[in-house]
Amino acid sequence: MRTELTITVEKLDEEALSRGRAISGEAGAVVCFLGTVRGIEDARLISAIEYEAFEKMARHQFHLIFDQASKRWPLESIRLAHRVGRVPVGEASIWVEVAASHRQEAFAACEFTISEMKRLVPIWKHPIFSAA
Amino acid sequence: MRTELTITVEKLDEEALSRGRAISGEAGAVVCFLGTVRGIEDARLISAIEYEAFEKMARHQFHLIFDQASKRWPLESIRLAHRVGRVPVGEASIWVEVAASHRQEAFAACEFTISEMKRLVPIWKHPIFSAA
Amino acid sequence: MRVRVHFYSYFKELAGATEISEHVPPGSTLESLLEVLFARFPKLAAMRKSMLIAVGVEYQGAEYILQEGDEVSMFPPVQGG
Amino acid sequence: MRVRVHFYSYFKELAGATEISEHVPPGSTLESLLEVLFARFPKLAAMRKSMLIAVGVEYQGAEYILQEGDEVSMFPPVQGG
Repeated sequence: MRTELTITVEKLDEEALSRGRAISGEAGAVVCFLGTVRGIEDARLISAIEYEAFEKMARHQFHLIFDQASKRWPLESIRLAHRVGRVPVGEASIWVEVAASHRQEAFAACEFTISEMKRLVPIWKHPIFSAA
Repeated sequence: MRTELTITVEKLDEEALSRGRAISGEAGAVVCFLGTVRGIEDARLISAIEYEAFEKMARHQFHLIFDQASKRWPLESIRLAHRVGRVPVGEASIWVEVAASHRQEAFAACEFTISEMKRLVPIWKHPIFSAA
Repeated sequence: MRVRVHFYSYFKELAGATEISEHVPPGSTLESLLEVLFARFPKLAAMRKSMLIAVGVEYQGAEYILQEGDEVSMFPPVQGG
Repeated sequence: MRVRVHFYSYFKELAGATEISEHVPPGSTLESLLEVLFARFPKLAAMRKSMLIAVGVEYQGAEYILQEGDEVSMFPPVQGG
Protein backbone atom coordinates (compact mmCIF):
# COMPACT_ATOMS: atom_id res chain seq x y z
CA MET A 1 0.00 0.00 0.00
CA ARG A 2 1.24 3.45 -0.91
CA THR A 3 1.11 6.21 1.72
CA GLU A 4 1.79 9.90 1.55
CA LEU A 5 1.78 12.23 4.55
CA THR A 6 2.08 16.00 4.50
CA ILE A 7 2.09 18.22 7.59
CA THR A 8 2.48 21.79 6.46
CA VAL A 9 1.88 25.41 7.37
CA GLU A 10 1.01 26.09 3.71
CA LYS A 11 -2.56 26.32 2.43
CA LEU A 12 -3.75 22.88 1.30
CA ASP A 13 -4.02 22.79 -2.48
CA GLU A 14 -6.84 20.32 -3.06
CA GLU A 15 -6.40 20.31 -6.84
CA ALA A 16 -2.69 19.60 -6.64
CA LEU A 17 -3.31 16.85 -4.08
CA SER A 18 -5.95 15.25 -6.31
CA ARG A 19 -3.65 15.46 -9.30
CA GLY A 20 -0.97 13.63 -7.30
CA ARG A 21 -3.11 10.51 -7.29
CA ALA A 22 -1.63 7.55 -9.15
CA ILE A 23 -4.01 4.61 -9.09
CA SER A 24 -3.86 1.36 -10.98
CA GLY A 25 -6.61 -0.13 -13.11
CA GLU A 26 -7.49 -2.21 -10.04
CA ALA A 27 -8.53 0.68 -7.82
CA GLY A 28 -12.19 1.27 -8.60
CA ALA A 29 -12.99 3.48 -5.61
CA VAL A 30 -11.52 6.69 -4.27
CA VAL A 31 -12.95 8.34 -1.14
CA CYS A 32 -11.79 11.83 -0.19
CA PHE A 33 -12.45 13.81 2.94
CA LEU A 34 -11.88 17.52 3.22
CA GLY A 35 -12.30 19.22 6.59
CA THR A 36 -12.56 23.00 6.68
CA VAL A 37 -12.54 25.43 9.59
CA ARG A 38 -16.11 26.39 10.57
CA GLY A 39 -17.03 29.94 11.56
CA ILE A 40 -18.38 28.95 14.97
CA GLU A 41 -16.62 27.15 17.81
CA ASP A 42 -18.36 26.56 21.15
CA ALA A 43 -21.16 28.94 20.07
CA ARG A 44 -18.72 31.82 19.51
CA LEU A 45 -17.66 33.39 16.21
CA ILE A 46 -14.09 32.67 15.30
CA SER A 47 -11.84 33.97 12.54
CA ALA A 48 -9.35 31.11 12.46
CA ILE A 49 -8.01 28.09 14.29
CA GLU A 50 -4.38 27.84 15.25
CA TYR A 51 -3.29 24.20 14.96
CA GLU A 52 -0.39 23.11 17.16
CA ALA A 53 1.36 19.81 16.41
CA PHE A 54 3.98 17.68 18.14
CA GLU A 55 5.10 16.91 14.63
CA LYS A 56 7.57 14.07 15.11
CA MET A 57 5.10 12.06 17.17
CA ALA A 58 2.21 13.08 14.87
CA ARG A 59 4.06 11.61 11.86
CA HIS A 60 4.78 8.39 13.73
CA GLN A 61 1.18 8.02 14.92
CA PHE A 62 -0.21 8.73 11.45
CA HIS A 63 1.98 5.95 10.03
CA LEU A 64 0.82 3.53 12.76
CA ILE A 65 -2.78 4.33 11.77
CA PHE A 66 -2.00 3.78 8.07
CA ASP A 67 -0.44 0.40 8.98
CA GLN A 68 -3.53 -0.58 10.99
CA ALA A 69 -5.81 0.42 8.11
CA SER A 70 -3.78 -1.59 5.62
CA LYS A 71 -4.01 -4.65 7.87
CA ARG A 72 -7.77 -4.34 8.17
CA TRP A 73 -8.65 -3.65 4.53
CA PRO A 74 -7.04 -4.29 1.11
CA LEU A 75 -6.14 -0.74 0.09
CA GLU A 76 -4.20 0.73 -2.77
CA SER A 77 -3.22 3.99 -1.06
CA ILE A 78 -3.84 6.40 1.80
CA ARG A 79 -2.77 10.00 1.36
CA LEU A 80 -3.23 12.59 4.06
CA ALA A 81 -2.38 16.27 4.42
CA HIS A 82 -2.84 18.22 7.66
CA ARG A 83 -2.30 21.95 7.82
CA VAL A 84 -0.83 23.42 11.01
CA GLY A 85 -0.40 27.00 12.20
CA ARG A 86 -3.18 29.52 11.62
CA VAL A 87 -5.98 28.27 9.36
CA PRO A 88 -8.62 30.94 8.53
CA VAL A 89 -12.35 30.13 8.58
CA GLY A 90 -13.43 28.45 5.34
CA GLU A 91 -9.98 27.05 4.57
CA ALA A 92 -9.09 23.36 4.77
CA SER A 93 -7.26 21.95 7.76
CA ILE A 94 -7.28 18.33 6.61
CA TRP A 95 -7.50 16.29 3.42
CA VAL A 96 -7.58 12.48 3.37
CA GLU A 97 -7.83 10.23 0.33
CA VAL A 98 -8.18 6.44 0.30
CA ALA A 99 -8.09 4.36 -2.89
CA ALA A 100 -9.19 0.72 -2.97
CA SER A 101 -10.79 -1.80 -5.27
CA HIS A 102 -14.18 -1.49 -3.63
CA ARG A 103 -16.06 1.43 -2.16
CA GLN A 104 -16.95 -0.18 1.18
CA GLU A 105 -13.26 -0.61 2.01
CA ALA A 106 -12.36 2.89 0.85
CA PHE A 107 -15.14 4.44 2.98
CA ALA A 108 -14.35 2.33 6.03
CA ALA A 109 -10.61 3.04 5.88
CA CYS A 110 -11.12 6.78 5.36
CA GLU A 111 -13.46 7.05 8.37
CA PHE A 112 -11.15 4.85 10.44
CA THR A 113 -8.13 7.03 9.59
CA ILE A 114 -9.94 10.19 10.66
CA SER A 115 -11.38 8.80 13.87
CA GLU A 116 -8.06 7.24 14.89
CA MET A 117 -6.34 10.55 14.15
CA LYS A 118 -8.77 12.30 16.49
CA ARG A 119 -7.89 9.79 19.18
CA LEU A 120 -4.13 9.42 18.74
CA VAL A 121 -2.36 12.10 16.69
CA PRO A 122 -0.92 14.91 18.86
CA ILE A 123 -2.42 17.98 17.22
CA TRP A 124 -4.42 20.60 19.14
CA LYS A 125 -6.78 23.41 18.16
CA HIS A 126 -6.65 26.94 19.49
CA PRO A 127 -9.58 29.03 18.24
CA ILE A 128 -8.93 32.67 17.40
CA PHE A 129 -12.11 34.49 18.37
CA SER A 130 -13.44 37.32 16.23
CA ALA A 131 -13.34 40.85 17.62
CA ALA A 132 -16.87 41.55 18.98
CA MET B 1 -30.07 21.72 0.75
CA ARG B 2 -28.46 22.34 -2.61
CA THR B 3 -28.38 19.52 -5.16
CA GLU B 4 -26.69 19.20 -8.53
CA LEU B 5 -27.15 16.24 -10.87
CA THR B 6 -25.27 15.60 -14.09
CA ILE B 7 -25.83 12.60 -16.36
CA THR B 8 -23.50 12.93 -19.29
CA VAL B 9 -21.70 11.05 -22.06
CA GLU B 10 -18.72 13.38 -21.57
CA LYS B 11 -15.65 12.44 -19.56
CA LEU B 12 -16.11 13.48 -15.91
CA ASP B 13 -13.86 16.42 -15.11
CA GLU B 14 -13.09 15.92 -11.41
CA GLU B 15 -11.24 19.24 -11.08
CA ALA B 16 -14.05 21.24 -12.65
CA LEU B 17 -16.58 19.45 -10.46
CA SER B 18 -14.54 20.18 -7.31
CA ARG B 19 -14.18 23.80 -8.33
CA GLY B 20 -17.97 24.03 -8.67
CA ARG B 21 -18.32 23.57 -4.92
CA ALA B 22 -19.82 26.55 -3.10
CA ILE B 23 -19.95 25.86 0.62
CA SER B 24 -20.71 28.21 3.45
CA GLY B 25 -18.59 28.79 6.55
CA GLU B 26 -20.92 26.30 8.26
CA ALA B 27 -19.95 23.29 6.18
CA GLY B 28 -16.93 21.81 7.87
CA ALA B 29 -16.89 18.45 6.10
CA VAL B 30 -16.84 17.44 2.46
CA VAL B 31 -16.82 13.77 1.46
CA CYS B 32 -16.20 12.83 -2.18
CA PHE B 33 -16.48 9.49 -3.88
CA LEU B 34 -15.01 8.74 -7.27
CA GLY B 35 -15.73 5.41 -8.92
CA THR B 36 -13.60 4.32 -11.84
CA VAL B 37 -13.94 1.43 -14.27
CA ARG B 38 -11.74 -1.49 -13.20
CA GLY B 39 -9.82 -3.60 -15.71
CA ILE B 40 -11.45 -6.88 -14.67
CA GLU B 41 -15.13 -7.80 -14.63
CA ASP B 42 -16.25 -11.33 -13.65
CA ALA B 43 -12.62 -12.49 -13.86
CA ARG B 44 -12.29 -11.38 -17.48
CA LEU B 45 -10.21 -8.50 -18.86
CA ILE B 46 -12.33 -5.66 -20.16
CA SER B 47 -11.46 -2.51 -22.08
CA ALA B 48 -14.52 -0.45 -21.14
CA ILE B 49 -18.02 -0.52 -19.70
CA GLU B 50 -20.96 0.74 -21.69
CA TYR B 51 -23.44 2.37 -19.28
CA GLU B 52 -27.07 2.42 -20.37
CA ALA B 53 -29.51 4.72 -18.57
CA PHE B 54 -33.28 5.22 -18.58
CA GLU B 55 -32.40 8.84 -18.05
CA LYS B 56 -35.73 10.44 -17.21
CA MET B 57 -36.44 7.88 -14.50
CA ALA B 58 -32.79 7.93 -13.35
CA ARG B 59 -33.01 11.70 -12.75
CA HIS B 60 -36.24 11.29 -10.80
CA GLN B 61 -34.89 8.45 -8.68
CA PHE B 62 -31.67 10.35 -7.93
CA HIS B 63 -33.74 13.30 -6.68
CA LEU B 64 -35.85 11.01 -4.49
CA ILE B 65 -32.62 9.68 -2.96
CA PHE B 66 -31.30 13.22 -2.38
CA ASP B 67 -34.62 14.08 -0.66
CA GLN B 68 -34.36 11.01 1.56
CA ALA B 69 -30.77 11.86 2.48
CA SER B 70 -31.71 15.45 3.36
CA LYS B 71 -34.50 14.17 5.63
CA ARG B 72 -32.12 11.84 7.46
CA TRP B 73 -29.16 14.17 7.94
CA PRO B 74 -28.59 17.93 8.06
CA LEU B 75 -26.69 18.46 4.80
CA GLU B 76 -25.46 21.49 2.94
CA SER B 77 -25.28 19.93 -0.52
CA ILE B 78 -25.22 16.74 -2.55
CA ARG B 79 -23.69 16.88 -6.01
CA LEU B 80 -23.52 13.85 -8.26
CA ALA B 81 -22.30 13.19 -11.79
CA HIS B 82 -22.78 9.86 -13.59
CA ARG B 83 -21.21 9.20 -16.95
CA VAL B 84 -23.14 7.08 -19.45
CA GLY B 85 -22.16 5.56 -22.79
CA ARG B 86 -18.76 3.95 -23.18
CA VAL B 87 -16.38 4.54 -20.25
CA PRO B 88 -12.83 3.17 -20.81
CA VAL B 89 -10.96 1.30 -18.05
CA GLY B 90 -9.36 3.72 -15.58
CA GLU B 91 -11.82 6.53 -16.26
CA ALA B 92 -14.48 7.67 -13.81
CA SER B 93 -18.07 6.55 -14.14
CA ILE B 94 -19.36 8.29 -11.02
CA TRP B 95 -18.52 11.21 -8.76
CA VAL B 96 -20.48 12.07 -5.61
CA GLU B 97 -19.82 14.90 -3.19
CA VAL B 98 -21.63 15.59 0.10
CA ALA B 99 -21.03 18.69 2.22
CA ALA B 100 -22.25 18.97 5.80
CA SER B 101 -21.32 20.55 9.10
CA HIS B 102 -19.96 17.31 10.51
CA ARG B 103 -18.03 14.45 8.97
CA GLN B 104 -20.24 11.61 10.28
CA GLU B 105 -23.23 13.03 8.41
CA ALA B 106 -21.26 13.69 5.24
CA PHE B 107 -19.89 10.11 5.23
CA ALA B 108 -23.26 8.53 6.04
CA ALA B 109 -25.10 10.53 3.39
CA CYS B 110 -22.48 9.83 0.73
CA GLU B 111 -22.57 6.06 1.36
CA PHE B 112 -26.38 6.12 1.53
CA THR B 113 -26.60 7.94 -1.81
CA ILE B 114 -24.37 5.39 -3.51
CA SER B 115 -26.03 2.32 -2.05
CA GLU B 116 -29.53 3.64 -2.81
CA MET B 117 -28.39 4.43 -6.35
CA LYS B 118 -27.27 0.82 -6.75
CA ARG B 119 -30.71 -0.32 -5.63
CA LEU B 120 -32.98 2.17 -7.40
CA VAL B 121 -31.49 4.19 -10.24
CA PRO B 122 -32.11 2.61 -13.68
CA ILE B 123 -28.60 2.42 -15.08
CA TRP B 124 -27.04 -0.80 -16.40
CA LYS B 125 -23.49 -1.93 -17.17
CA HIS B 126 -22.42 -3.73 -20.33
CA PRO B 127 -18.76 -4.77 -20.18
CA ILE B 128 -16.74 -4.55 -23.38
CA PHE B 129 -14.33 -7.49 -23.22
CA SER B 130 -10.78 -7.10 -24.45
CA ALA B 131 -9.76 -8.98 -27.58
CA ALA B 132 -7.98 -12.17 -26.41
CA MET C 1 -56.99 0.75 -23.75
CA ARG C 2 -53.40 1.12 -24.89
CA VAL C 3 -50.20 1.09 -22.85
CA ARG C 4 -46.61 1.17 -24.09
CA VAL C 5 -44.05 -1.23 -22.66
CA HIS C 6 -40.32 -0.38 -22.77
CA PHE C 7 -37.49 -2.85 -22.21
CA TYR C 8 -34.02 -1.97 -20.92
CA SER C 9 -30.66 -3.68 -20.73
CA TYR C 10 -30.71 -7.34 -21.77
CA PHE C 11 -34.51 -7.42 -21.52
CA LYS C 12 -34.43 -5.84 -25.00
CA GLU C 13 -32.79 -8.99 -26.34
CA LEU C 14 -35.11 -11.26 -24.36
CA ALA C 15 -38.17 -9.48 -25.77
CA GLY C 16 -36.61 -8.88 -29.18
CA ALA C 17 -37.79 -5.26 -29.01
CA THR C 18 -37.02 -1.98 -27.21
CA GLU C 19 -40.70 -1.18 -26.87
CA ILE C 20 -44.11 -2.53 -27.78
CA SER C 21 -47.67 -1.28 -27.64
CA GLU C 22 -50.20 -3.43 -25.85
CA HIS C 23 -53.98 -3.47 -25.66
CA VAL C 24 -55.45 -4.25 -22.21
CA PRO C 25 -59.01 -4.12 -20.80
CA PRO C 26 -59.77 -1.06 -18.62
CA GLY C 27 -59.03 -1.71 -14.95
CA SER C 28 -56.25 -4.18 -15.76
CA THR C 29 -53.45 -4.52 -13.25
CA LEU C 30 -49.75 -4.66 -14.01
CA GLU C 31 -49.97 -8.33 -13.02
CA SER C 32 -52.46 -9.13 -15.79
CA LEU C 33 -50.30 -7.27 -18.32
CA LEU C 34 -47.29 -9.29 -17.18
CA GLU C 35 -49.17 -12.57 -17.70
CA VAL C 36 -49.89 -11.56 -21.30
CA LEU C 37 -46.26 -10.54 -21.88
CA PHE C 38 -44.80 -13.65 -20.23
CA ALA C 39 -46.97 -15.85 -22.48
CA ARG C 40 -45.68 -13.99 -25.52
CA PHE C 41 -42.02 -13.70 -24.39
CA PRO C 42 -41.12 -16.90 -22.51
CA LYS C 43 -37.50 -15.70 -22.07
CA LEU C 44 -38.81 -12.72 -20.11
CA ALA C 45 -40.98 -15.01 -17.99
CA ALA C 46 -37.82 -16.81 -16.88
CA MET C 47 -36.56 -13.53 -15.39
CA ARG C 48 -39.69 -12.67 -13.42
CA LYS C 49 -37.97 -13.12 -10.06
CA SER C 50 -35.29 -10.56 -10.87
CA MET C 51 -37.34 -8.00 -12.71
CA LEU C 52 -38.09 -4.39 -11.83
CA ILE C 53 -41.17 -2.64 -13.15
CA ALA C 54 -41.89 1.07 -13.38
CA VAL C 55 -44.81 3.10 -14.66
CA GLY C 56 -43.57 6.47 -15.85
CA VAL C 57 -40.63 7.23 -13.53
CA GLU C 58 -41.92 5.42 -10.42
CA TYR C 59 -41.53 1.80 -9.37
CA GLN C 60 -44.86 -0.06 -9.15
CA GLY C 61 -45.98 -3.40 -7.83
CA ALA C 62 -48.10 -6.06 -9.56
CA GLU C 63 -51.30 -4.66 -8.01
CA TYR C 64 -50.98 -1.30 -9.82
CA ILE C 65 -54.05 -0.50 -11.96
CA LEU C 66 -53.06 0.59 -15.44
CA GLN C 67 -54.27 3.89 -16.88
CA GLU C 68 -54.73 4.81 -20.54
CA GLY C 69 -51.44 6.00 -21.98
CA ASP C 70 -49.25 4.54 -19.19
CA GLU C 71 -45.61 4.01 -20.08
CA VAL C 72 -44.52 0.74 -18.47
CA SER C 73 -40.81 -0.10 -18.20
CA MET C 74 -39.39 -3.55 -17.47
CA PHE C 75 -35.75 -4.11 -16.64
CA PRO C 76 -33.27 -6.27 -14.72
CA PRO C 77 -31.66 -5.18 -11.39
CA VAL C 78 -29.93 -1.84 -11.77
CA GLN C 79 -26.15 -1.39 -11.66
CA GLY C 80 -25.33 2.30 -11.45
CA GLY C 81 -21.97 3.53 -10.24
CA MET D 1 19.19 10.19 36.10
CA ARG D 2 17.81 12.94 33.92
CA VAL D 3 14.65 13.01 31.79
CA ARG D 4 13.16 15.91 29.88
CA VAL D 5 9.45 16.67 30.12
CA HIS D 6 7.67 18.55 27.32
CA PHE D 7 4.26 20.17 27.63
CA TYR D 8 1.86 20.80 24.76
CA SER D 9 -1.29 22.85 24.19
CA TYR D 10 -2.63 24.48 27.36
CA PHE D 11 -0.47 22.24 29.52
CA LYS D 12 2.30 24.75 28.72
CA GLU D 13 0.32 27.44 30.54
CA LEU D 14 -0.59 25.09 33.40
CA ALA D 15 3.07 24.21 33.93
CA GLY D 16 4.34 27.70 33.07
CA ALA D 17 6.94 26.09 30.78
CA THR D 18 7.24 24.31 27.43
CA GLU D 19 9.78 21.87 28.81
CA ILE D 20 11.66 21.09 31.98
CA SER D 21 14.49 18.79 32.99
CA GLU D 22 13.90 16.44 35.89
CA HIS D 23 16.13 14.29 38.07
CA VAL D 24 14.68 10.87 39.01
CA PRO D 25 16.16 7.79 40.72
CA PRO D 26 17.10 4.92 38.36
CA GLY D 27 14.17 2.48 37.89
CA SER D 28 11.55 5.17 38.42
CA THR D 29 8.21 4.70 36.70
CA LEU D 30 6.26 7.36 34.82
CA GLU D 31 3.86 7.27 37.77
CA SER D 32 6.52 8.35 40.25
CA LEU D 33 7.62 11.14 37.90
CA LEU D 34 3.99 12.29 37.64
CA GLU D 35 3.67 12.45 41.44
CA VAL D 36 6.68 14.76 41.60
CA LEU D 37 5.32 16.95 38.80
CA PHE D 38 1.81 17.09 40.24
CA ALA D 39 3.21 18.25 43.58
CA ARG D 40 5.14 20.99 41.83
CA PHE D 41 2.38 21.98 39.33
CA PRO D 42 -0.99 21.64 41.10
CA LYS D 43 -2.83 22.96 38.00
CA LEU D 44 -1.48 19.99 36.05
CA ALA D 45 -2.57 17.61 38.82
CA ALA D 46 -6.15 18.82 38.32
CA MET D 47 -5.99 17.55 34.70
CA ARG D 48 -4.68 14.08 35.51
CA LYS D 49 -7.87 12.35 34.34
CA SER D 50 -7.69 13.88 30.87
CA MET D 51 -3.98 13.71 30.25
CA LEU D 52 -2.05 11.77 27.63
CA ILE D 53 1.57 10.80 28.14
CA ALA D 54 4.15 9.77 25.60
CA VAL D 55 7.79 8.78 25.81
CA GLY D 56 9.51 9.64 22.56
CA VAL D 57 6.81 9.16 19.92
CA GLU D 58 4.89 6.34 21.66
CA TYR D 59 2.09 6.52 24.20
CA GLN D 60 3.01 4.98 27.57
CA GLY D 61 1.13 4.08 30.71
CA ALA D 62 1.98 4.93 34.34
CA GLU D 63 3.86 1.62 34.78
CA TYR D 64 6.50 2.53 32.16
CA ILE D 65 10.04 2.44 33.60
CA LEU D 66 11.99 5.55 32.69
CA GLN D 67 15.36 5.34 30.94
CA GLU D 68 18.21 7.84 31.02
CA GLY D 69 17.58 10.52 28.38
CA ASP D 70 13.87 9.76 27.89
CA GLU D 71 11.83 12.56 26.38
CA VAL D 72 8.46 12.57 28.15
CA SER D 73 5.52 14.51 26.69
CA MET D 74 2.37 15.47 28.55
CA PHE D 75 -0.66 16.87 26.79
CA PRO D 76 -4.45 17.12 26.85
CA PRO D 77 -6.71 15.03 24.56
CA VAL D 78 -5.76 15.53 20.92
CA GLN D 79 -7.93 17.36 18.40
CA GLY D 80 -6.56 16.84 14.90
CA GLY D 81 -8.68 17.35 11.82
